[in-house]
Amino acid sequence: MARIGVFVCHCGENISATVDCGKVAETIGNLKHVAYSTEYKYMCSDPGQTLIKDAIKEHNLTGVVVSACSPRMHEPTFRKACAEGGLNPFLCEMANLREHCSWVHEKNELTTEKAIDIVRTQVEKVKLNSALQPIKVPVTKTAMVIGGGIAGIQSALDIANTGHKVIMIERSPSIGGHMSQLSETFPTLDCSQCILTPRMVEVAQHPNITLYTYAEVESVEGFIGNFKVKVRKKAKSLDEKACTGCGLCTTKCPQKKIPNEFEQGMGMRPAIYVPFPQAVPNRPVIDRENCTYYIKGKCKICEIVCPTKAIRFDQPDEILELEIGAIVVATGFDIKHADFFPEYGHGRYKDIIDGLQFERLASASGPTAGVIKRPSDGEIPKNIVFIACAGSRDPAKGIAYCSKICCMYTAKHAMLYKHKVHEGKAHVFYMDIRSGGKNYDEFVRRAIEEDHVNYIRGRVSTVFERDGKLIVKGVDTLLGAQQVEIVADMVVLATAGVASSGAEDLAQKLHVSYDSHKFFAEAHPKLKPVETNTAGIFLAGACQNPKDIPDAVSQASGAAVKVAALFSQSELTREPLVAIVNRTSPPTYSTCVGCFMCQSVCPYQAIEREEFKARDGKVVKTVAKINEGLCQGCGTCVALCRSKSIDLLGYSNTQVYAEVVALLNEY
Amino acid sequence: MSHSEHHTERNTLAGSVEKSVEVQAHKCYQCGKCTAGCPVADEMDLPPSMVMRLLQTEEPANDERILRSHAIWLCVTCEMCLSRCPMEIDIPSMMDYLRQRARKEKKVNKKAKNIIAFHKSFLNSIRFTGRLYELGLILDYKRQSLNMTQDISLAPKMISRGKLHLFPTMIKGTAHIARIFKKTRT
Amino acid sequence: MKFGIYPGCSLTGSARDYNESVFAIAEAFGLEFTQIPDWNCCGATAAHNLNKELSLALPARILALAEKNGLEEIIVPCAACYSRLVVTQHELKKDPELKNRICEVIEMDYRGTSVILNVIEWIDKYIIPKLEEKIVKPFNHKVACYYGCLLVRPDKILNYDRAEDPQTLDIVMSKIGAAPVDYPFKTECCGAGLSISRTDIVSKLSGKIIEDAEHRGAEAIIVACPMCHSNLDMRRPDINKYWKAKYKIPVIFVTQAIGLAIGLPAEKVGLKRHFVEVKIS
Amino acid sequence: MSDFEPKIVAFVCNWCTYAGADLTGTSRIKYASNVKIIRFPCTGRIDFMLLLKAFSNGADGIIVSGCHPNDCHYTSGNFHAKRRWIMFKELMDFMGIDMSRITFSWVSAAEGARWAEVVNTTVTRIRELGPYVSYKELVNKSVEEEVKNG
Ligand SMILES: Cc1cc2nc3c(=O)[nH]c(=O)nc-3n(C[C@H](O)[C@H](O)[C@H](O)COP(=O)(O)OP(=O)(O)OC[C@H]3O[C@@H](n4cnc5c(N)ncnc54)[C@H](O)[C@@H]3O)c2cc1C
Ligand SMILES: Cc1cc2nc3c(=O)[nH]c(=O)nc-3n(C[C@H](O)[C@H](O)[C@H](O)COP(=O)(O)OP(=O)(O)OC[C@H]3O[C@@H](n4cnc5c(N)ncnc54)[C@H](O)[C@@H]3O)c2cc1C
Ligand code: SF4
Ligand code: SF4
Ligand code: SF4
Ligand code: SF4
Ligand code: SF4
Ligand code: SF4
Ligand code: SF4
Ligand code: SF4
Repeated sequence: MARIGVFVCHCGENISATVDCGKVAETIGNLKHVAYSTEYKYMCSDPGQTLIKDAIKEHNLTGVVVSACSPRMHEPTFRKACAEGGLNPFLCEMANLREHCSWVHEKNELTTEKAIDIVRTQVEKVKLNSALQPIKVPVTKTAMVIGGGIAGIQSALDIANTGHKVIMIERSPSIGGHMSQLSETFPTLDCSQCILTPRMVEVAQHPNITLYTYAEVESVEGFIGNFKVKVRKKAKSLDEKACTGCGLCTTKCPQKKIPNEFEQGMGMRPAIYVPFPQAVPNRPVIDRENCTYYIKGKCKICEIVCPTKAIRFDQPDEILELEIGAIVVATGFDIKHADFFPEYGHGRYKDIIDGLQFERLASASGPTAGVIKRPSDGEIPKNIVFIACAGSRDPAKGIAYCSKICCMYTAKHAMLYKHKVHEGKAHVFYMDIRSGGKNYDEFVRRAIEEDHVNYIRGRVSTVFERDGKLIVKGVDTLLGAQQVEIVADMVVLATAGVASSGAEDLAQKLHVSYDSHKFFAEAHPKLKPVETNTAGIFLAGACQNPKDIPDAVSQASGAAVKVAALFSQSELTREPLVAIVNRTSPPTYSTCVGCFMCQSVCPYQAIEREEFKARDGKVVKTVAKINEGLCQGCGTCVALCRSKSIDLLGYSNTQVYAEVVALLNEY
Repeated sequence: MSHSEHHTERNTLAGSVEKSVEVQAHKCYQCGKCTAGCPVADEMDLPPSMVMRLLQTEEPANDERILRSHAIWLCVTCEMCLSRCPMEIDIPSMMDYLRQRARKEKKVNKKAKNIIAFHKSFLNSIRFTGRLYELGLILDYKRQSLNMTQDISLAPKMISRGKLHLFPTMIKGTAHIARIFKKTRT
Repeated sequence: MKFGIYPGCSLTGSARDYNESVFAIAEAFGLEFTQIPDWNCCGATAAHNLNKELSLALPARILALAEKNGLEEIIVPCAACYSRLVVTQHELKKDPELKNRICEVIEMDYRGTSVILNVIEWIDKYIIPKLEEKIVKPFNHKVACYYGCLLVRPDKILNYDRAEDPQTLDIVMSKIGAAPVDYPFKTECCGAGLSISRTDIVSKLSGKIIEDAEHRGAEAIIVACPMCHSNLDMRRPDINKYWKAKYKIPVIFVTQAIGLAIGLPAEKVGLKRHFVEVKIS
Repeated sequence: MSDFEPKIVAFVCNWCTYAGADLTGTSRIKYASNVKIIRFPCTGRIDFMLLLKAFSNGADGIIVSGCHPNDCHYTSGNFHAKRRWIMFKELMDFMGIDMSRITFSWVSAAEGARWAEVVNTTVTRIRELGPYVSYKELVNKSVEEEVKNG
């Protein structure tokens, strides 16, 4: 038999000025099951709370309705008070008499009537409330960072510095990401390698960080605080402990004609290689697809020359099974290559290059030692054209978004070119210059004002080759749409930044959302930019959308703080307002018919399959089961289930039906 | 509901272009790529991207400028602009519409006289015979354009190579063709 | 195999050479055509410049006649006519209401079922498979393949291989022994329908196309459109006058080149009708 | 009909519209007192049977309001929210519910004034429509059975 206590608050005069609180308390007091009803000036004050605690004991209350302000304001206060009074906190509800009644209506009969209805509704609801226990989940205090670009590096170091363990997974042989390929960086023009390399070394040497390169995530199961991750460590064909990194093998390998990825195809590398001189770890791997031994069965020169006998031709891939508490995704981005542009020659012309290729040409450690030479004949271009928005902001090519970084790096490229080739002419075709950011526009202005880069507002229609020159046909829209034809020696396309290859696949393994361009989706575009909609998985860097280094690093630190906050708890406590699928005795087990429609709508992948087996081990029924750790209590599954097998604690079917009935019917 | 649906029907050239050929002038972001690749842009008083910009203003005076322009008649419908426009704006269809509109409102640019004369002669030629009668076309065009000396040397050479018929070919369905012209109010 | 053919006006007049070569190679490969009975002009540029409905009705009549006569596959050698027919088919398919209106205008049923082939598609489908064995005199010349506008655009409707750098014509030419040059003017416009009313513009545009082909060492420009041909060939004196040049490069229809390669005499494929003398064979 | 005071139930989500209605209060914007709110975690929880239940218990009108599609607390995209909305409308139509009795709206936590506006326009509209009796009878006969039988 329910015994409900009702406490009507005046809120000074905030409520009582328009609502007749005395009448409310009195009317409610007459309802069946209401064991105690009273009014008070300030319920949230200490004496107010004491009133509740005492009443619970005195009247043996089984439920409490505080009729005061919005539950969004004081629900925690009164639930806590109830708990202190010896009542399960989830047996307390609030009726919102202030925001939803006294403050929005005139003083009259109707307003008091409405107040009574609001309280009655909560009384009917609370009668059906059940005592709930907060859900506790343990937390494995090891983070995994996927991707070792600058964002991953920053996140890993920040987490490791809070004293927690970090496992970093990088799929290429070295960490560093795109930043390691850059020459100098806007807006300060400091050398990319110089600021990045120390960080890379720090990762390798940090006692809290375990680095796995040449490794990829195979599968992810579990939930926040309790992920189980399988990682495939691809065989490097090398005993990393034995190898000293002397490099002899790489110089002796006869297979030397493999396009060098790090140099964006503008140089060659051997089959056993270290991607670049500052690589971390600085140990070679054998690229089995291109190694003569793996293709033809003979060679093994590297093994012969290796002074420490570190080569292991028969090394298998290794699968690691890891227990992880939180995951930071930092897999970065890629850019479209020049062959994406039919109207600009489909990658047929060697001297039409993309931005990363230009970075390599401008880099002191690049294939030309920092001298800007055009790929076809090594000549220094005297006339160079940069084309911004190449593929970006181009719905016809399937990319409607702005890639954000290219305006800045194009200005940088033009500037670097002018610094190196003083007599040269640099032209930039652009649509808008997007240079919001600290010292960014000043940077672009410098390119124009000091280095006299010729910015032309308009797109280029076509580029073709004639007599070893590139004919660029564009337009200057600021001259009344006048056609412009430039005979150039080299053309650099600021090609669109796109999701890194395999991003979609990884997102599916992680059960996190991604957008139509396969960039990872944040949980909220403004207020949860580093969270995903899966608890415990965070984003850092350009895997979310193209961004520059300062943005990638800020977000990486943000993600690290989220991980640290999670790891500051030994257990996670969650409100138990989650869905449950009913269970009945065998042979029905549940009214669930196993249609799993619910599974398809759950935004959090919280619905699992549970199998019931007969004695002989045969599966007799498969029904839905909610993973409490994952369920966020949205209730979508409840609304959807046709067999009414799921219910939402705190908002159960019987509760909300009771509310509807109470609201609409006379008493 | 998208915001654009809230707008009231527009009584502007951009509005009618959108209605009749589904070209949304406001999608154009003035990149100029159409003009950059247009083979006749340098002859035009209003290059295609400028036409788009003028449409966007929805100013009667600018609508007038478009309809009275020479450019809409110089466009050769090569479709280069459409095939390269990042926003997939169908300028050629729009040009067709603008030409028809300019004629209807009697705003045809004087310099386009010959171009229209040619198109008219062309249609006249098929209106009566069903097929193109090249000699007839040229004679008719010369009559309309008063451009008597042009191409004088061409005809004899064509005739000598068997490329110019001296008499028209009449198809059987000439009455049918005439009705088609009539029904389409040509 | 019986095809319909829609020659279009120019093939019976100014492009007789083209017509002769199409029929000559068809004969050599044992292919027969039936002309669409009582066909009319497609309306060309003039119709869609001046009257949209007319520009759809004229091609619709042609297609309806083909259907009525059971011609399921029709080849259209003229790229301009081809474009008008395909665009009409597309527009009427897209908009049933418009289709009804046009049917009313042409007083005929129209279903839109015909398969319309341009000359290259036709060559690809029926000539290429039997081509190799028939070649007696490989066309060993450097050529610039000029596609023009109407064969490739609107690319969304025509579904052409690569609108920016089409290859089909180049492939056909290499099959008969030619060496196509890298030619960025492939799909630039020659001035098309302005031939008579703005000869100056046509001379300018066509001149650029010719100049680049000569510059790249091509011995002939290969075309598949009578309009392109007449602008580049018949207009040559105007072009040379405009550019104060002496461009001599001949302009040859792809079908003529195939004819030569399989040993047909120059007269048979209409080469003697050109304005610019064709010295290669 | 002017003295007819309709009964209107509002099903709102906790994160956006409920908070928005709180803001109407803190901003002291006045509106008609006919509408009473029932709080849900998310509009996704709102089962269309609940709407039937409300109508069969005498509601003359219903407001369903939640977060703007992009801002749903529980999903990153507008995907679920939008789909839910569409599904709702279809089911209601199917059940023969007079759709003009239901207001679907998006009110965010920051749109206090908008909430007042949604309430007032709904009340005005339902007042004009008069009491909703036809469906109550129908529902009482047939659908109630189904609801009972689950
Ligand atoms: C041409 C060019 C010039 C630029 N110049 C500048 C500049 O001057 N200043 C500036 O601030 N920014 C510049 N940028 C932007 C800068 O490169 C990025 O901001 C930065 O690289 C983003 O870092 P990231 O770690 O997010 O991604 P990335 O650098 O892309 O790193 C991602 C890492 O994740 C790894 N990875 C990917 N997928 C997986 C997987 N499934 N599993 C494991 N590992 C994976 C990759 O191998 C890579 O190491 C430039 C960009 C370009 C293209
Ligand atoms: C017109 C306008 C429209 C905008 N629209 C958008 C939009 O649509 N979307 C968007 O994402 N962003 C928008 N923004 C940007 C957005 O307002 C800012 O990004 C955001 O407010 C920054 O938050 P903040 O906390 O850094 O700074 P603030 O919002 O400025 O907060 C700083 C706080 O610090 C307090 N404070 C200052 N000095 C002291 C001191 N010495 N001691 C103690 N307290 C101090 C201030 O009182 C203030 O409360 C808009 C900005 C403007 C101006
Ligand atoms: S409980 Fe709420 S309504 Fe009551 S006094 Fe406190 S703030 Fe005011
Ligand atoms: S594998 Fe051997 S040779 Fe190669 S770097 Fe290591 S130690 Fe040197
Ligand atoms: S075995 Fe392979 S990696 Fe080793 S030297 Fe030979 S080709 Fe190079
Ligand atoms: S950043 Fe600049 S160049 Fe890059 S897509 Fe945006 S506007 Fe274009
Ligand atoms: S709980 Fe309901 S929706 Fe989910 S599988 Fe079972 S019957 Fe289907
Ligand atoms: S309540 Fe929401 S989060 Fe929980 S299982 Fe159901 S749909 Fe998933
Ligand atoms: S190319 Fe398209 S978007 Fe660009 S100016 Fe022309 S019409 Fe506008
Ligand atoms: S279709 Fe007309 S506007 Fe477009 S590129 Fe060709 S000539 Fe220019």
